[in-house]
Amino acid sequence: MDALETFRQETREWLEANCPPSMRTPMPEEESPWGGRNAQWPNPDSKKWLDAMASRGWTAPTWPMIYGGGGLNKDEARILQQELGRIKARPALTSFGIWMLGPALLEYANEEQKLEHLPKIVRGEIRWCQGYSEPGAGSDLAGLQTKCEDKGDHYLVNGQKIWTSYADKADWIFCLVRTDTSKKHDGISFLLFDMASEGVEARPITMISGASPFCETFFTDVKVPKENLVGELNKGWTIAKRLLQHERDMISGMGLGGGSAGGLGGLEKAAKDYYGTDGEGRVASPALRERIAQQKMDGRAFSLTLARSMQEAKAGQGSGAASSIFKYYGTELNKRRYELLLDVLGTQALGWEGDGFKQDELDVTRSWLRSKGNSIEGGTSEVQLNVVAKRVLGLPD
Amino acid sequence: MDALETFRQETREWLEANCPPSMRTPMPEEESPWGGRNAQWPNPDSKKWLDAMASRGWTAPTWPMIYGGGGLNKDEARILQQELGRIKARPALTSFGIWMLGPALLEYANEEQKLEHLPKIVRGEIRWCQGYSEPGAGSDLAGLQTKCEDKGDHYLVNGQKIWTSYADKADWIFCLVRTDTSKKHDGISFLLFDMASEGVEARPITMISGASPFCETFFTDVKVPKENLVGELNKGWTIAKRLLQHERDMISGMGLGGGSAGGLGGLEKAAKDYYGTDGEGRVASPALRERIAQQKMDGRAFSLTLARSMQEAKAGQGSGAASSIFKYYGTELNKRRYELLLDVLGTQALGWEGDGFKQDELDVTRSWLRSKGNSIEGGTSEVQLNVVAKRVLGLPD
Amino acid sequence: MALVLNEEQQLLRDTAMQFFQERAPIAQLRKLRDSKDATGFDRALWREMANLGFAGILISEKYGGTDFGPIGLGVVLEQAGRTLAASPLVSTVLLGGSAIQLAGNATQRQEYLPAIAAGECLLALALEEGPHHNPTHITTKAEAEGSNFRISGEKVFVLDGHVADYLIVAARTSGKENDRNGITLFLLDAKTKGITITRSHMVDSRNAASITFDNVEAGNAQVLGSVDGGSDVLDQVLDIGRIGLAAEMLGLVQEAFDKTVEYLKERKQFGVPIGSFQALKHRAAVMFAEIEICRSVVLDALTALEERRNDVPLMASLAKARLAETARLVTNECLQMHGGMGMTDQFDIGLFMKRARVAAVTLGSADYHRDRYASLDGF
Amino acid sequence: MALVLNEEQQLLRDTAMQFFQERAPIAQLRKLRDSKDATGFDRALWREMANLGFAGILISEKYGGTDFGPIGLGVVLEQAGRTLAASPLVSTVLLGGSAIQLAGNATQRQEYLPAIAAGECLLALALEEGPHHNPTHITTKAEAEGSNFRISGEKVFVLDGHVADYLIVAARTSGKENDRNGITLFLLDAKTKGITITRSHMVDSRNAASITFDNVEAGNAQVLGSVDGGSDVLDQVLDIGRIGLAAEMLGLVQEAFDKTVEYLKERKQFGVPIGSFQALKHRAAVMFAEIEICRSVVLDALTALEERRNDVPLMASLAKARLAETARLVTNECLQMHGGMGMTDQFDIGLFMKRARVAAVTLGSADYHRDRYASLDGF
Repeated sequence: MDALETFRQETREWLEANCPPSMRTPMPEEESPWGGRNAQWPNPDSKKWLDAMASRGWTAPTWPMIYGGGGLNKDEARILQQELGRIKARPALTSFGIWMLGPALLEYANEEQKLEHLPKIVRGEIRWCQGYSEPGAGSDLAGLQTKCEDKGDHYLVNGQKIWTSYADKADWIFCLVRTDTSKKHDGISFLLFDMASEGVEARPITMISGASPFCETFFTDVKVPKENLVGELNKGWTIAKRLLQHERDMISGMGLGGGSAGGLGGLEKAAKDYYGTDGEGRVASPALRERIAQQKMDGRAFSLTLARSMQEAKAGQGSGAASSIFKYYGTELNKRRYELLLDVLGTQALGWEGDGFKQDELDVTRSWLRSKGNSIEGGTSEVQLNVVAKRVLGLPD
Repeated sequence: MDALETFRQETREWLEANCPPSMRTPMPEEESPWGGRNAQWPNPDSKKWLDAMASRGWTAPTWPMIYGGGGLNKDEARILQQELGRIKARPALTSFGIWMLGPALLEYANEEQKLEHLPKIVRGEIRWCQGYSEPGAGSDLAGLQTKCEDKGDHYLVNGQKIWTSYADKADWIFCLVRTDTSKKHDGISFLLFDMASEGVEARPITMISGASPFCETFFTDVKVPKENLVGELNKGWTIAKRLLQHERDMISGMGLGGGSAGGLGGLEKAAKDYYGTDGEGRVASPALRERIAQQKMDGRAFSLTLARSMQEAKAGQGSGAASSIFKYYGTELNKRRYELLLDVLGTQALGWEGDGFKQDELDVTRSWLRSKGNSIEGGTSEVQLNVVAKRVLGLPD
Repeated sequence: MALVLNEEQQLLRDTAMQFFQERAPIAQLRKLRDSKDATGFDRALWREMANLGFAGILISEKYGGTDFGPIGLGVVLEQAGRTLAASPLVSTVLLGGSAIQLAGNATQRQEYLPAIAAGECLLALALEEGPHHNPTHITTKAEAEGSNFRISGEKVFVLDGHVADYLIVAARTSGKENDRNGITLFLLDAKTKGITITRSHMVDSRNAASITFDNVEAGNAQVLGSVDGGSDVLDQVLDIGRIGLAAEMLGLVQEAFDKTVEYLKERKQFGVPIGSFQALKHRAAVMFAEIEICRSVVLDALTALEERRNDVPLMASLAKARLAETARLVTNECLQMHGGMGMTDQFDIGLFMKRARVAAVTLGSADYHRDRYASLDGF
Repeated sequence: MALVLNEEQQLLRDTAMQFFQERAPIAQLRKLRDSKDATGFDRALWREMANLGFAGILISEKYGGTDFGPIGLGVVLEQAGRTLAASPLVSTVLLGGSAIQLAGNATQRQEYLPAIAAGECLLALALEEGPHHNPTHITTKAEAEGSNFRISGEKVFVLDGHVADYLIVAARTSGKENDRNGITLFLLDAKTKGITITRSHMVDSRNAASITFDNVEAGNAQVLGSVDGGSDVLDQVLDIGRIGLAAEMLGLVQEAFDKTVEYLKERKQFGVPIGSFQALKHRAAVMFAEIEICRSVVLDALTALEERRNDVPLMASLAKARLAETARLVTNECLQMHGGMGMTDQFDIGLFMKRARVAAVTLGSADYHRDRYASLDGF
């Protein structure tokens, strides 16, 4: 048996022994394992599962072991994923630290910073949030104004962020601050600090969907130790851009749910249920049926384009230009899908709460409202089109 | 009997006596009475009819009699229209002189110019064309470069026009020329000259529809008498704008053919003929049926908007802002209508000539191609949207 | 054809504009929503509206109404749409009141119309039985029992159903599930035994209810119009409702658009107002064109009602379909143009989008009305 | 799933690209059109294409083909689409050749396939009987008479029908007008007595013909496939045709778009390149996205054919519908962006629009294929 097979065997056995049965069921949103100082564990198994995985560094399988990671190579990591999938295991940790900050620290931080922060991320001890957007600078992210002054033995931060996801629940923030007002992109630095610092206040924002995942976050004379600067002073934009690309890729994937309608089955199943069928089993509304066909075609076409892009990258072919449309196309597709679902469900998609609506129906309503943000967050559709026009098509300014 | 009734009575009798029977039938395009020095009269009645009408000045019913016009007041002119309509009389004269140049001369020309040109327009003796657009200046009409130099006793014109309608058949041209290169709008003058002048050449342009109504027109050292300047030197833009508004209004009306499909009946009749009907008499293709309904609704809505605008103007109500959308909306609507007709007729809308296609079908094909120009000529859709954004919505530059 | 308002109508518009902006601004809708108000609108405000004559606008003076007519009502609804004002205008005036006007006998008219005009009687039309508008799909049964009827069935999306004093119920007295004939309208006290009303909370923070009828007894006197002949009445009533909703939606899209144009002028990005970006300019200009088109359609549909033209059904479907599509376009575009701020509950634009979607499906979606338009137009 | 080309396919693409650009540029189409060429394409060029292996691309080496397979063919068609090259690729290779490959008996294969591969035999599929694609609506009758058949009826829009050496005719041997069963394919010499061929001049300057069959005699040997079983063959043949046309349209939209982007950079208005206007930039970027999406669809549809996947019909309808819509969008937008010049025959963009519309309706419009997609997908 080769080494990989051995690894698979051992992994399988370990998972069998350490993944609690309740962690092999679909995860309700309130049981998301965000970790952190004030973590809630409505299901105690979640904590057990996190600790077990973290003990092997498998919450961050490919990070070096010296930073608490699993130290797996690509093949091993793939096997771990497959084995986790096989038993339908829940993620052990939901974490901006793992997805976003960690990779940036690995690339740009100094050794002390890595040793300080990465292990705590792996173990879910510290929950991170991202301080990028500001009220005055939406699409113009680099126009940010949060001031960071060098006070000799510390930095002093003053300003305001917005759209800080879960800032009210996070322990630390990775934050873009302005350290030079005379330049735009070259006056931005990448700073880490404790959300418990004096002068930090996070106020949740109620969204049109009724949820409050984002905050306005205010910094008033927040003192930050100088060792918390990542990378060079005024070179934070480089790190920020890397993180942004990552965020965009995640959002683009939303268009892929071409046919899904939550618990209601695919679009076409929902249409049959809510509109009925004609004598030949077709959706009874021809207009709706045509739009569903269009939507499903577009969804299929988009996922084929994602696949093509990956194959091209692998084969070293193509310009990679196709990837520039993903964020735009994926999010617009997702928004159209929800509009279509509204048409399919009729008045049942327009409830807010209480009697008369199934949970699946209420979920559609809230998700429809949420979907409107897709083409704004992570770079608006307008910004994406600007980028395509300029960088891909070479159209002049 | 009041004066108007008397006028109606007399008009009716005069028309009865002077409108030849063949002039009361639908007019084939080749019999269009353009007049001019080289007029063709495939039907000699056309000439008789023109001469009769011109003798009373009724080719330009409201122009003063001193310039050869009919000298009718508004009410009389309306009655003349009604009586012409009653007997389905053809127009006696098809003329850019009547529609475009005449009104401009009446407003801006000096007495000698009016006496010289207007009577010849009324009698159809001189056929005019319009020299506005230039190859280098499409939407940016005022960027025109055709040079007009003051040579003491004459002007010298050099340059090139494009989209000159029927320049190859016209006797004279009314032309925008640059008389001051240091200013843009205030360096343009409005000049009249004979197309038979030395140095004038008109080359017909073949369009995608196969027709050649437009020319490229070249001016090489064309000498123009100084008395042919209309209005003040460098003030031609004022005259041009007035004429352009008139042109736009004519083009906007194209969207009104909401349901018509030439000789094929309305869109819905054509759809029934070319697609068949289902058991309940509906157009057999539900997708097409829905689009036809959409198109008919939009057509109805647009004509209601034209009507509202007129009523508002009459009542002194409203801002008149609605009229700013007419050119844009009407032409886009017309283009959509022809695309829809293509869908309705299938392969029968895609013939070019010869066997296998009815004339009505071939007309649809050519008209579809022609319709594409609607949103370009007389101010592109993009220019129209710019204007709405700026002037109506007050959005900043 | 009157596509402009006369002086009286202009006066009414100005009154209504001032009234809704001062007495029923969007803040009021938020208050009702956030306090989880049991009624879902402000009863005191409704009395004020009645005092201004809005409740009796379609009712003749003989019955205490103001008889301003459909155009007058449209003018009021447009202004109500601008501030998203919640009121029983649709349930009680457009639908309930019209049904009694059109089909009620002398006794019924005398009993209900003055009370409606005075703002003292709320009505609801219990029609729909599924998630999509379908006025001939009636399975709620009214079985004759001597000179009485026994009604059983279930209705959904009954606007203002939980606060109505009286319900107008469409029930089947003969024919099959989807037959146009055989539907009878009953006018029932909402407190009649066997009626169970459950309030639904809609995304636009307005009211609707699910109502079950369990062997509910109704006498001959409670039949509105003729037995089996309900569809003829319904058709007219629904068209009034559709055109009224279109007028409300016109106000809604106009206000959402106006707010957005202001935002485009104020909000700066990259150092300039975002309204200076040509792509946004063109999209704004396209919206402007669509709204102007819609305004003409609504005015003509109201005029058709007022002049009792025979193309009322066609114009009702045109208006409802056209406004639904434009409201979708405009609210989506406006939300996007507001960027992140538009996604917050703090900004009003989301409220416009929510109301737009509910109004769009009420009494028939754009799909429904395009199909109906084609059928009415014979193709 | 192969959404990238392998080395062999890349080589073929480069060969094809060079060939069409040098030997069959758009100027050649103009020449054929303006000279009112009787054939409608260049026979010498077709032989050159055959020499390069294009004519035998779907034919196995055993019969003299190159057997590059569907992806190879798609690669060639895309390049042909870029220069609007007129050739019998659709009529003879996609449709006729495939039909004989799929349904022909040993004798028929031996007789026709090598000739096709050599560019010496032209075929046409006589299928349509009305203005809209409808492969089961067959009224042309083939009545059995002993062991022979007598064919009567009329066909329209037969691609290359006026120059084909042989016609494949779909005729009804049993069943009713719209039955899927009962259709039989016959392979007839175009010069057979009773066949009258009238050339149609299409807007894209390519060929089609109307063909009448008046008591045309056909023997058993001329049946292609089984009697009454033509639809099974047709389905496969038509899907090959649809996917091939989608590949051609991909080249067409890509080229029209590329030309337009160049124009946007060159053409100046108000002192700046029109490509600097944001509204045009966004519209160009949207087109770019649509074209990238289309490219993936075409590649996957070709792959489905190549790998004989069972979702070929679904992918054929997806590809045909998607490309038709995108071609309409792109050619309309490109024409508008070219302004007045785009309206002249001198510029090529109008030619792209004309070809786009004909290709869009050939073997089924977007409407047809959306409907088919939904049916195939079970809703």
